[in-house]
Amino acid sequence: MDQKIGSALVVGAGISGIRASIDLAQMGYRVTLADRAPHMGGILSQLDYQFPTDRCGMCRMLPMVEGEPDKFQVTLKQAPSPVDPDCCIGCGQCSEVCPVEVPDAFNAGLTHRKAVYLPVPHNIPNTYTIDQAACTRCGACEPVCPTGAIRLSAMGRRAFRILVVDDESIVRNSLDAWLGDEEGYTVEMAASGPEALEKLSAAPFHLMLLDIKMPGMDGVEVLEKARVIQPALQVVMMTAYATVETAVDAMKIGAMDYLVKPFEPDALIPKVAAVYDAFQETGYLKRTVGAIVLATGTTCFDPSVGKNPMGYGTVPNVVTSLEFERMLSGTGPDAGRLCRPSDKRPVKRAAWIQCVGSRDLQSGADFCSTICCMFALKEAAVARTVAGDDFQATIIYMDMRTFGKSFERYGQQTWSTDGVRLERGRVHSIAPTPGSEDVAIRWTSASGETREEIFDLVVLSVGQRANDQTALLAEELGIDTDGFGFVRTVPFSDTRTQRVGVFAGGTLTGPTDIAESVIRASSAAVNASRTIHRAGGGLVEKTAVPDAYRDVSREPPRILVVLCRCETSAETDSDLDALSARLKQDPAVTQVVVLEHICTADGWNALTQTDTAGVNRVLVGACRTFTYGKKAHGLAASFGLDPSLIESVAMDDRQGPDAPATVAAIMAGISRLKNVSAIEENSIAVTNRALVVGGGIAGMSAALAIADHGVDVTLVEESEQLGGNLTWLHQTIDGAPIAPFLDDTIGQVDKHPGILVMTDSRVVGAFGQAGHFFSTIETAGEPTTTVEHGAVILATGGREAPTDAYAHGTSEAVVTQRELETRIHENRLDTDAMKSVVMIQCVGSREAPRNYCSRVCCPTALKQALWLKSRSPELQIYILYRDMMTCGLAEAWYTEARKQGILFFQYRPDRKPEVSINTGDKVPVSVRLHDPILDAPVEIAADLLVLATGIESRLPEALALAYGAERDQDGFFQEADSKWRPVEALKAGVFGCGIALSPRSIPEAVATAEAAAGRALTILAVERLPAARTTAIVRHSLCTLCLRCVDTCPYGARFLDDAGQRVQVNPAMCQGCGDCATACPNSASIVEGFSHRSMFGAIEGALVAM
Amino acid sequence: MNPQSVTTLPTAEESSESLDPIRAMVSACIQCGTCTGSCPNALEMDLTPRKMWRLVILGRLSAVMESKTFILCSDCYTCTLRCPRGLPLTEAMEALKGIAFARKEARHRGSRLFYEKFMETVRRHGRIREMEFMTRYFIAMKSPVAPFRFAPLGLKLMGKGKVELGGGKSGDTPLGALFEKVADLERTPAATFRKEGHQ
Amino acid sequence: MDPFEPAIIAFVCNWCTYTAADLAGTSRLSYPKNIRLIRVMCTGMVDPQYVIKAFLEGADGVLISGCHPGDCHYINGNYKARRRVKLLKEILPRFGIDSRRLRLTWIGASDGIQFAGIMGDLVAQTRELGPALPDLKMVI
Amino acid sequence: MTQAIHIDIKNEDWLSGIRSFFTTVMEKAGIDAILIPTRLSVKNRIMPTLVSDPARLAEADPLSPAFPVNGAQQLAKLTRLPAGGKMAAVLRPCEIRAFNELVKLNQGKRDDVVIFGVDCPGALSNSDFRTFADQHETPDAATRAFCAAAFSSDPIHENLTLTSACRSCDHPTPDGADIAVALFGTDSTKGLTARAHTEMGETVLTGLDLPPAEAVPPQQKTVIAAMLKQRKQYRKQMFTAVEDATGSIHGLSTYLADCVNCYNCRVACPVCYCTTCVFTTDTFCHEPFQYLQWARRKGGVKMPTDTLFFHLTRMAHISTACVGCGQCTNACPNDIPLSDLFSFVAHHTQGAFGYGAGLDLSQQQPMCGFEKEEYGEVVGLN
Repeated sequence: MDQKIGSALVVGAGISGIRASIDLAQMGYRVTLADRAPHMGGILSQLDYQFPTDRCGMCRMLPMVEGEPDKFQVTLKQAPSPVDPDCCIGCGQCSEVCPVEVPDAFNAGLTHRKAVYLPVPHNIPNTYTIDQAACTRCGACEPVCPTGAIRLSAMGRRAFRILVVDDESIVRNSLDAWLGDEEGYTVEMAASGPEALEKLSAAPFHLMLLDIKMPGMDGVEVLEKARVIQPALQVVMMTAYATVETAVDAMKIGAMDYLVKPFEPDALIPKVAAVYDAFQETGYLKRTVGAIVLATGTTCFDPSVGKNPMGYGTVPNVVTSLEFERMLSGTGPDAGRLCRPSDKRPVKRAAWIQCVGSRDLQSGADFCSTICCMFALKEAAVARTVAGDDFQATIIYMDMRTFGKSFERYGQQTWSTDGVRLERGRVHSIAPTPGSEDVAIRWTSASGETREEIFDLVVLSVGQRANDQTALLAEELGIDTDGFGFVRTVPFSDTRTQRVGVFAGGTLTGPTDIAESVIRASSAAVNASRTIHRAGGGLVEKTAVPDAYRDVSREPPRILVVLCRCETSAETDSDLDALSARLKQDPAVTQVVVLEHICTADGWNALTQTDTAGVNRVLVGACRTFTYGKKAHGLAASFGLDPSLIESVAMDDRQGPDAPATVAAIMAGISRLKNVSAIEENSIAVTNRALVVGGGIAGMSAALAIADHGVDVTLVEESEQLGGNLTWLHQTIDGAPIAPFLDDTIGQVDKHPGILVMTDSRVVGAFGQAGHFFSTIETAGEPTTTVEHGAVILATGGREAPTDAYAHGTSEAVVTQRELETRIHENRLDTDAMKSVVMIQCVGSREAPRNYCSRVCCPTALKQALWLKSRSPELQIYILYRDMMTCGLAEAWYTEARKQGILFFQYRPDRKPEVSINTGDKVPVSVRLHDPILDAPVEIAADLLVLATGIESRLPEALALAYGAERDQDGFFQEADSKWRPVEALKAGVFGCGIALSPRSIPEAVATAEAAAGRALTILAVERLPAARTTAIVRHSLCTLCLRCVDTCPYGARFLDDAGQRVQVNPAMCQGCGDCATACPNSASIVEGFSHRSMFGAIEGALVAM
Repeated sequence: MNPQSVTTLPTAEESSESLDPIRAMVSACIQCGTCTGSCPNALEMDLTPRKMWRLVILGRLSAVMESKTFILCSDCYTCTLRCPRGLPLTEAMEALKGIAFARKEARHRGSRLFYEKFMETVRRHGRIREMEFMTRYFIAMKSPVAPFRFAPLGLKLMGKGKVELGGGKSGDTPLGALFEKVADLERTPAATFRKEGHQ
Repeated sequence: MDPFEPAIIAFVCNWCTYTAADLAGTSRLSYPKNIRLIRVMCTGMVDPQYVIKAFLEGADGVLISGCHPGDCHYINGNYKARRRVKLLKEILPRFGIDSRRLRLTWIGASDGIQFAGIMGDLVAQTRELGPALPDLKMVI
Repeated sequence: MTQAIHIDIKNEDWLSGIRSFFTTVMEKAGIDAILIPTRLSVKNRIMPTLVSDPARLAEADPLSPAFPVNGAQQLAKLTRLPAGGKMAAVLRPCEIRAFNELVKLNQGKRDDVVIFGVDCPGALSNSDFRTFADQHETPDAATRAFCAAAFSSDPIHENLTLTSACRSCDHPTPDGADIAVALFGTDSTKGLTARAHTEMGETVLTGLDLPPAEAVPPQQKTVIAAMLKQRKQYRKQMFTAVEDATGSIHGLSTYLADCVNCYNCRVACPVCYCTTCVFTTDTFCHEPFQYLQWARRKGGVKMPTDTLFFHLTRMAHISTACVGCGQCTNACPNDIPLSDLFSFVAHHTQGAFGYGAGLDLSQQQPMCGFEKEEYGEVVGLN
């Protein structure tokens, strides 16, 4: 099948960039992922702990199909690296000899590293890289590298070869000094034309500096001849003033420029640099891409550059939250012990100061950075586990924004522990404490008194700032940024820029947390895919058939052991002989071969050319394993053996080859090889149709995103019309009317040939697995139908929670936010007749019965208040809140509302406002509350009381369970992982989006819908789902059908077949964790490669070696 | 009027609209308290700046006027510098003084007269003449004890040669014209604030 | 006589402790040579039989180490491993295999230093306990 | 609904009374077949028999001290899949507990079977029963003699050597049955009581049209309490003896020295439910090289190998489900007191997880679940 392969460029290899790349690659595109940093992972590689687990867990985002990066066709755009990652064995000898020490950005500058270093200490596989900005190119590392992986001399300016041709030695010598010694280029010299031509014939050059007036052959003649030898050679003529005309003539025949002698270095060097830059350019990869995903993220606010540095950089022991994160880390400056920087004393009292560089107009941030509240809570919680229970954390904050899914509960759990104290307040500045390295800070407490306290350490919760890269990128791509530098998107989308084909993921369009970044990344990816798809680039069929390997399934194991030798000595030789003899005791080991330096190119060649005719399994023992990436496949191809039949074990190069650890590793490897059989490629057929449950904006957006890829969609809606909550919403906070957007979306859905809409319909039953589900759908007044589909998206939405609090239901003057919206929408609100409106936030939210923040209520209250104010400027509006949750760019509306004279009163849940309804001629509602600022009562006579009751889920438990998904404790869709896999259920093929996940705004709902569609397309876009290499199987003859394996499988990958007689494994869902194998008492269930026999062999091997 | 007493909203207080320009200056306040924390005179104030701004926003003119908080503002601008909302707090303090003096608030009579007489001396001479200024102030205060309250400070300053006695050596440059122009402008205070653009 | 050098089998999960061990290696942190790492995908994959086998084959100590609670790559394998260790700690000590010879730890991917430290402590503790089955003359 | 009914007894003949009770059950409760210990037609030996003809109940003998196999395994075979008819089973308390464990393991189902339990004074080992049975003229006489001794005011008769499993059993009443027939402390002249423990039991009893039960005999409680006291004491002594004998691997090896790897213990074990034990699969089919390597390492290798490994693995696999029925000892050809050892281990493992094997169908097996926060003490180095 001749299908076009679409390709996409993803800029920024942080978490969002990686997510977007993986999504696009899994959909079958060729993806180029570019980043400035020498490693992937962005800021998250620096954060070891994430709430709610207070651990990392990033590995859970990795493709569920384990394995080989090249399968995803991700190509890195890479400036040539001076260290060959294929050769580097990570021994670190280069780093030991490197004389350059620079602050380590990875540890936020808290430690130092060498110029040749490991960018992320805990990467696997891990290879060194050279910081080219810091490297002095002294070359010390190059000779010590045991594998010749460092090619510094062939890099950069050294690789740029200049030929200086002049008959005057003084010119030659000074140019050699300027360009060679000072600037670091490789300079060669020729004293005459013929000598120059000889050199040009012998080796390539990039630039020739050519004198015109030379005895014998003159410059012009040299130029003519040189251009025949090396047509690409750039030539700069050097001329005396008298022969400028000749120089100009020379340019006509191909010289690029000339210099008039005598000249200063300042005249020459920029010209050479320009040629060098052009030369470097050609070294970059250039790709034509169908769409671009930008995910360049944000940077942390640097307090030292602000108007108010908060003591940062001047007062000891004031650190940023990112620095604190590194201080907590096991790979941080103090190896996971919490010590303060100045004197390394253990930290026992620390204060977090929130909103440093956020919500601060003085530092140009009329926005909330969104992440810092949770960040501080998490750091406080983790610090307590690192530093011990006597650690005292104080968080000084303005509003505690626990706005996201499960954030409120995490917050409550954290701040209710002893030792974590929350103080509402704001610290104005930080000064040193004379005679001490402690930090004293002063602030005004909520009750009004001035507090002064001394801490061991103060952490500044620094805000997010648009990346400096963003402005450049935006300008180049012709997209808009807002006043803060964030990329502007089209209305109702968080990821589409105004320019078609350019999408933004992650924090680029405004600060947000990990989960939302990941969602936006997936949304951007699916939108990029739509663009490419529309332009004719297709989703790709499975391209190459894997090489056919020898079938060895019926042969007894015959193992070739290849051992690598680093050094040649009599001792090593005798050790190797002893080891060989020992290994050969096992009749399965038919051959033991010793090779030199497998890590070098020669060694690798020798390995690939090893004769494997008489054997059917190969074990390679070397300093480092080759099980990662391309090398394993390379070996498989050259041996003609399935990769699972090739094992590679690490021999400790610091010990002799017969060291027990080495022998144990080899014996374990042999045991594994003896018991492994080539695994046939498992895959399951996919039904290329999606079922979307719920016809609100999320459901419709998901359906459109999928259908735009040529995959059919059945969209099931319970009510008689599409639209969900958007049917009663009037406009957004920025005044965009909702009806046209809704009508347009419904129109697209109706017209789309790939979408079948079923209104008045409900899913009444379902079963199946990723790739093939069956759902029974009941439609009012019609016979039930069964739909077969490969994935399901639950977009069942939510509704405004009902309430009877604050006299709701007893008076026309008490309404919910939705009722207010409806009155506005239906023109039933006489704003002129009213003098005052009170809004109460968090009615039944952030405490039982809805112990979560519904997120939309604060912006909604602002929206309504500003609308009312615009209608009737004299109207007094009072908003009673607990914490204003105006995260991200919504903060600006909060500022605007204050400016408009809307009054805000903070209340605590233990001191709620009191409401009474008046009769007769009185103003209908009286609201009494306590103003914490004045510490005094306030009485408001209100014509209208508006209650924000929050959102409750409409995801029926039975529906979730029918697809093997679960609901969280609040009734929302339980995602597989709150951060890394936010739109999918643990059970593969089941996705959630929109409010079904958690309360969210329209653009956020659309983003989740697109993200879910993108994730679903990774299943729906293929004909067969590939299975992971390591999966569990059932040996039916042994199986007793106790079903313990079915119960224990965390992925629901096991099921009893229709006849109830066999336990089956869905190989596409099985992740190979082996829990089933352990639950099974008689090894009827085993994981490929980890059978009991093989494990017993490994255990024996380990102990035999002792 | 006690700030702790019940605040009734919408405000029923008469003439609270004179606060409106100042309310507009500080309406974006989020009551974070940074101003209070950074104010060097806060300890002397009967109301913390934060409370006072809250009263301003709530339109409680009389409670504000009863406070001496704004009188005690020494125009150091620290709060303005530190305010995360970037509000012109020092100028708002000044504006409150203006209202208090315009209303001839009895509580602030001393401060008002001090300022008036100071400026009058400046108007007459184009500079400050300490002896004349203090004399005018004492007369205006109509308080027999006032001179004695200032005596220790006065003597101390005289000892350091900081007070010019008698007619003085330098010539006067009366500023009557300038003062008239300012008075003109001050008759339309709202316009002034808008022009300076503190929204 | 040489000091007793215990033989310790460590079952380490692929995602956390194995990575930490690798990190310890690349960070040039030394840990005792007595430890034999056996990589498993997940601690939930460690069958009680492996532990029994290890002791019967002559191990003086067994370590099972994986991801921290809540951080299991496979959602909950480490919780299940904890139950199995609890079970074994009820059985093996009844037959003279000291409870301290079977250890369960959580070592995350970036805890290279902790890994090296724990291995050191483990060997020291096991050395103090002496050989596990000194009277086991034959493989039985 | 009827909670309990009265079973009429004539001439103090419990056996006949019980036989006629089960005949009534078969006739009135729509039972197609009943699994009940029944005499073989060929010899005075008793085996669980699936009886469909009520006339055959004349040979049924649920009161005999014979305990040749654990009936739970047999009932599992009958209920694993729908049988196409309604069944009942008469089981000892330990058999019911074992069956409950099997139900949890999906090996049998309780939905389609009515389980009758009979108070159990204990049983004899197979060899003791053979001797005992052959001492009596008729099978009925043997059972009557046993009942007379076992249910006398002094329940442990000098001449009856019950198995150590039975003597240490602390759950002699069939609490897990649908319908339990009480014998302890019963006045043999007055008839017996069958009491329903489940809804299914009530339905069955209601349909029998039998007179309601009389008051609980006053001595029932004291008889059971006295018996339990005695058994707990025995149990304690037994555990101490095991602990002393097996406190080291050397001791355990000595205890198991006579084992010939016949695996009869696991075949007889009702909760060892695998159709093929892992020790008889390819996993333990070692290569010849392996044996040689073992021999090289230690100077010798005992064959068959993996004896200790087998028993320790069995402890890990099923000690939490062990109901202490004693069939392992009963099955051992070389008289290793395996049941003492397994009860001892089971006591500790079940205790550690707060689990009682077979007592509560709704309680999850310890190795089938987990809590996010538990057993912190097993984590870490200290």
